[in-house]
Amino acid sequence: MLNASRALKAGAILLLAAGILAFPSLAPNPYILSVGVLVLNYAALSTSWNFVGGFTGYISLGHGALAGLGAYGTGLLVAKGGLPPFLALFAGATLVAALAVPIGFAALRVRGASFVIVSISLVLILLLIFQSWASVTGGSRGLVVPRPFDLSRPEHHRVFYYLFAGLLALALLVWWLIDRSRFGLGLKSIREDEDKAEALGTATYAYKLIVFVVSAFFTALTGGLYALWFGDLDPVFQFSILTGSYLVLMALLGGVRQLFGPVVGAIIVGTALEYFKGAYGDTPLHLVATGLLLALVVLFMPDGVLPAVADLFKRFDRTQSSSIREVTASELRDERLKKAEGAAR
Amino acid sequence: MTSTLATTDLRKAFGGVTALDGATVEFQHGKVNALIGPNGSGKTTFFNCVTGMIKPDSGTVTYDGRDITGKAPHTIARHGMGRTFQLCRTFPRMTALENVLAAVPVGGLLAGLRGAKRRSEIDRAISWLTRLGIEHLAGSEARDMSWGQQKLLELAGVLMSEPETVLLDEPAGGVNPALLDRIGLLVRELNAEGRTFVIVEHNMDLVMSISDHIVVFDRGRPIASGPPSVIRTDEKVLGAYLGV
Amino acid sequence: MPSGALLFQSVLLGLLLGGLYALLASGLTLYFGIMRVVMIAHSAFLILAAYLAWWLHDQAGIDPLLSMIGTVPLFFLAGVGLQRALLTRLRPATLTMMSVLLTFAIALLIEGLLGYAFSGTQRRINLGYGSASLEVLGARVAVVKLIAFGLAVVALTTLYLLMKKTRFGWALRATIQHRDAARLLGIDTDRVAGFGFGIGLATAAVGGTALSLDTTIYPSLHWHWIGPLMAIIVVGGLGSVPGAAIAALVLGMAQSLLQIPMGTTWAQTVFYVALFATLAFRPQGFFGGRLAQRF
Amino acid sequence: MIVTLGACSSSSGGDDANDKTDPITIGVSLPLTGDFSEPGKGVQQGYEAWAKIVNDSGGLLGRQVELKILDDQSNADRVVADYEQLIGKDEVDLVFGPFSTRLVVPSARVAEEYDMLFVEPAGAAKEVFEQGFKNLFYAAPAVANDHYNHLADKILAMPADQRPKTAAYAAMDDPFAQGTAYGLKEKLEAGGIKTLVDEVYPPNTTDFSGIAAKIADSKADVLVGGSQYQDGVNLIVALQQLGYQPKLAAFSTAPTNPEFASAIGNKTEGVLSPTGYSQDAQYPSNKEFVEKYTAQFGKAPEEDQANGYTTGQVVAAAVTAAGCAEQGECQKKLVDWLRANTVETVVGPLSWDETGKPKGAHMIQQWIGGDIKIVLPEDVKEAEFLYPKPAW
Repeated sequence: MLNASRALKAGAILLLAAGILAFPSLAPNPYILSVGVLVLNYAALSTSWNFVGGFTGYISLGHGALAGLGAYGTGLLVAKGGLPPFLALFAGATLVAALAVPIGFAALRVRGASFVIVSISLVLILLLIFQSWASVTGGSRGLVVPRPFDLSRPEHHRVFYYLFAGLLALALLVWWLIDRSRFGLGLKSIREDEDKAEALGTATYAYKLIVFVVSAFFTALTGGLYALWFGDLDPVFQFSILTGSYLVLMALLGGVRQLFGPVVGAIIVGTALEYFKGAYGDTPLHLVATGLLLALVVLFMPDGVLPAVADLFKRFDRTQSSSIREVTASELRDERLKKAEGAAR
Repeated sequence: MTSTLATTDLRKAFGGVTALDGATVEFQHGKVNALIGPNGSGKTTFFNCVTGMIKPDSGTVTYDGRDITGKAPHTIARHGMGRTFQLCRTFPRMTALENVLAAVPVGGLLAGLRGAKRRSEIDRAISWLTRLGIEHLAGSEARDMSWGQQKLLELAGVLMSEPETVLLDEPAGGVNPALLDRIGLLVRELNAEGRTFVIVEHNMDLVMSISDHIVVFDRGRPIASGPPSVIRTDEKVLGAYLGV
Repeated sequence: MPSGALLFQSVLLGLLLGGLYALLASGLTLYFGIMRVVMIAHSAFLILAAYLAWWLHDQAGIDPLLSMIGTVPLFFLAGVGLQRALLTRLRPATLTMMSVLLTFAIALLIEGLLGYAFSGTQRRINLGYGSASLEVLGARVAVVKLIAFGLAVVALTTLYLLMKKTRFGWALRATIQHRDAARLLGIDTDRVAGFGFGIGLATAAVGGTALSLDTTIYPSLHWHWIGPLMAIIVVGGLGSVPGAAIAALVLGMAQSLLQIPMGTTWAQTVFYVALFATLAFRPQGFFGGRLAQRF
Repeated sequence: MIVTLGACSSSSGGDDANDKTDPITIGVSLPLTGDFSEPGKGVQQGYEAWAKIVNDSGGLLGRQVELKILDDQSNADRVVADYEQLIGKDEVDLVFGPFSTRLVVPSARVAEEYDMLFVEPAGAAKEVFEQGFKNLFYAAPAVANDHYNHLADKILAMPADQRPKTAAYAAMDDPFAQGTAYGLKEKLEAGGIKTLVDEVYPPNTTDFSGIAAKIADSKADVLVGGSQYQDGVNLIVALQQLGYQPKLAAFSTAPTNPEFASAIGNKTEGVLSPTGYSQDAQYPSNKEFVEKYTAQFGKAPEEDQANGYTTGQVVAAAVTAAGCAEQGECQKKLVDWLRANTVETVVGPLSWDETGKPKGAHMIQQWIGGDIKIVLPEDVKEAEFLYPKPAW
């Protein structure tokens, strides 16, 4: 039984990989291919986000800013520092990872709420800085990143499509490695119950900080690659609060505890966004749609699509009926609390 | 009589409410210690101060002669003190096996990148689950387990980290009589193997039957201590409980 | 070196601005105190109220101040509804994170619907007294700013009296300090929490009206406000209303004064610098109580 | 959103470019929502008016023209995706530029990399012409930095005892708005007029009291605002609140807006603004434009509409001369022709240097007697230049 479900899973993954790799040859025109690049960019960003969100349960709305930093870091190193593009890409991402240490130091020292506040503030403050510090960043005039290759536009898209696919694969690999490691187990225990994890001897602060830096590195790497692909950076769009919220929506929709959750979410949301903007572009309704979808996911499907689908399969699979399910602990706890409340009245 | 965990003049106030009012306590090494007292007498706050979850306003906590006041909970845990929580806390969306494995101390960063499921550690984890009688649930997520099973799982996790001293916060809370007996037995067994216990508990039968040394709290400080036979007849204790 | 007149003018402007910040931050603090919820949509409601004031003025010529008769009760009800119908649905274990996402989603919804209804064009109420000003010791103070400040002071005072002098205020404070204990005292904490949210949103209605008097509004303006407000509540100590008010005045003043040497954009960064410094060196905030320690 | 104009109703154009009865499809992306939606819609009307006028008179090369307009929401990511879609997927025959300098550079790169001619109505900042684009042409008389040239000449020509001595500048952090103010600043500084205040504010600024306090405190003679619409109004109101009275006040864009007067309490007398277009200009095509535009939209065209229309005129001239309109080789012919020729438009004859920069300057308008009138240059003026400006 186990083998059958494992084979099913492996099949699905192979199908996904094959689909992603075959896409450029199937894309009917360069526009569709460019949408594909954008979706892969989202998938890589959202997977990078999931290092923090999925393992520790800390929701960051500021990853858009880290991607923007990566983009500007790479762009500035190429355009003003004269570094070769891909060296600049890694140098930029490393710088952002280094910067993530003090940010994480402030954001993660205390629990939950402060982290979210810092993550949103990060977007807002970086927008201010990159707009104002025009002598370095180009300000609102934008920054033009030279093309790394001299290619026609369709070829340019194709090359970057595979580069993004490679980056996504790398991020997924690292996520998978952490997922099955002892470090990953510690992170997940933080997500489940931080006090408890700490009482068991897990150095929660250090764990959170490390994984935040790893996440920042991959996010910046993706942002930098985007800069090399897109070519024009503008603070307003690089440091947009919306980018971060899209990433959260994608990861949450796909399922934050699943390796491929963010990828699936990115394919769904990324395609929908592109379609939505194409079809209803003359209204700000995509904000409404994003908001509604986010609210619905948070309220009714906080575990995401993939677990829901898995549950569906399980329901068909009669042999795996749950024999151990009595009253769950959380139900019992709620009952006790209610009793206490009743007694108090 | 060697002391292992001791506090001197521990104080903690929340806003205007004094939770600990100069608590000076000593627990005995290698024994089963119990901490009892009426509701709101500061037992849980005391527990939290000792394990580093809350920083006391003043006073000191020493363990094995070392000052651990205000240290981070994970540091204190690594000194050899493991604890359970009042309303049983497990990691709900992790399997029983993972719950126990999460208690294995990680050496360094590189060591942390090794696979979580190494044979030797799994064997040790399974043996703890077996000892607590829940090895058949190793692959189930904690949130699917019953209350009693979760209490046992939490204990298995704490034991996996090989603590010298185990602090139990209301181990009898919400547990049926059969399981209660098993927990009592287990505590005695583990104590016989050399572990020190500190137990906060309301169930007097359990406390009187398993503990060697009892500390009674009232209004944020100890009012009596001694073996069960002494505590049973102590005037002040009766007064505190009956509200005289 | 800036002239004395300019300094004095900036101090006055900072004070007026700080008053508005204080009112808005107190609402944000209230939510956090009651439910540990960081209410991202607070400033979106602020902009919504400003739009309603603008719309009523534009359509019916109603003075923005009168619009509060409608918006304040409406927002109070919306707040109660928001808390009872949505936030209580979230699992307590993940409440802090998920409520951020939920209120974030609400903010997006409001922004999108405002954009849909009124387009992204910047709007401004043309008041007869829009450019009138008073002279105070050589400095000039715009009448509209003075009215906005007055509104903030009245609202804050009302809030203070409500919290300190009424039975409801006592229940609210008890709920903020220790929810379980409040329940043991026989307080219906769910009801109190709902009302607390209502009051929080009502402050946004007042703030929005004050805002609409003197500035331009557009749908995405709320992001411009939420950052400084969040910084204020952290610096003030999460959950402390007086802390938030003091932090608001101090930071508002700092922003206004820093504009002289640094320019508008860089001056805004003072909020974030204060936020990071607070979290790095004094995470419990500067005026906060114990709530801040665990969050 | 897709706006389809024209008599023929082909679903998506360009499939069969050789068929001479097919309409010529023209792809455009415009900010119909977001920060730049107001001017974006103005340009849209200009394009639509152009398409209608062309089609009514028999089309281009005997083919009808059909506009395909997408909304980029004032967003650079979108604008690129839009042109990508228009050129790559919809295979339009020609493209027109979007609005706002911020959006022109990214979209011009798409056109460049697909080898499309790119005539644009709004990328006025000098940076646009420093990117090395070979297919780009700006369809207006002057770039932002040259907008105030006539005013600068006028001020510096004043007798020394009347000439203002100090100036304050406040510009939105936007390449166009800042370009106008800094173009004037450069020239005035060179002429010895001291800069007392130089403030740049982000586009989302709503509270101008701090900036206004600085300007009022400086008591500068000249006030220059590098503004779009609303920020200009806000700044003026904030300055009025502080009782500041400059001898000369110039704002880009804002004063030409129909709602400007009521927004600042009708205290407009003497406010200056550069403009690239006048409804009363005597160029031959302008008469037709104003007449037919007014008939179509019920009001006279403004500068944004004229810019859109001009873009159409420029492309039409090239298409007519080259005798073709499709992707591929043809685009090169169009570019080459524009590079070498002058086009008669509603804003006058236009010609370009090798970077696509037009060679001209803007007229200067001033509010006089409750109406905005051209005061500079002398040869086209409708009223006398008013100095010093009355109090507001």
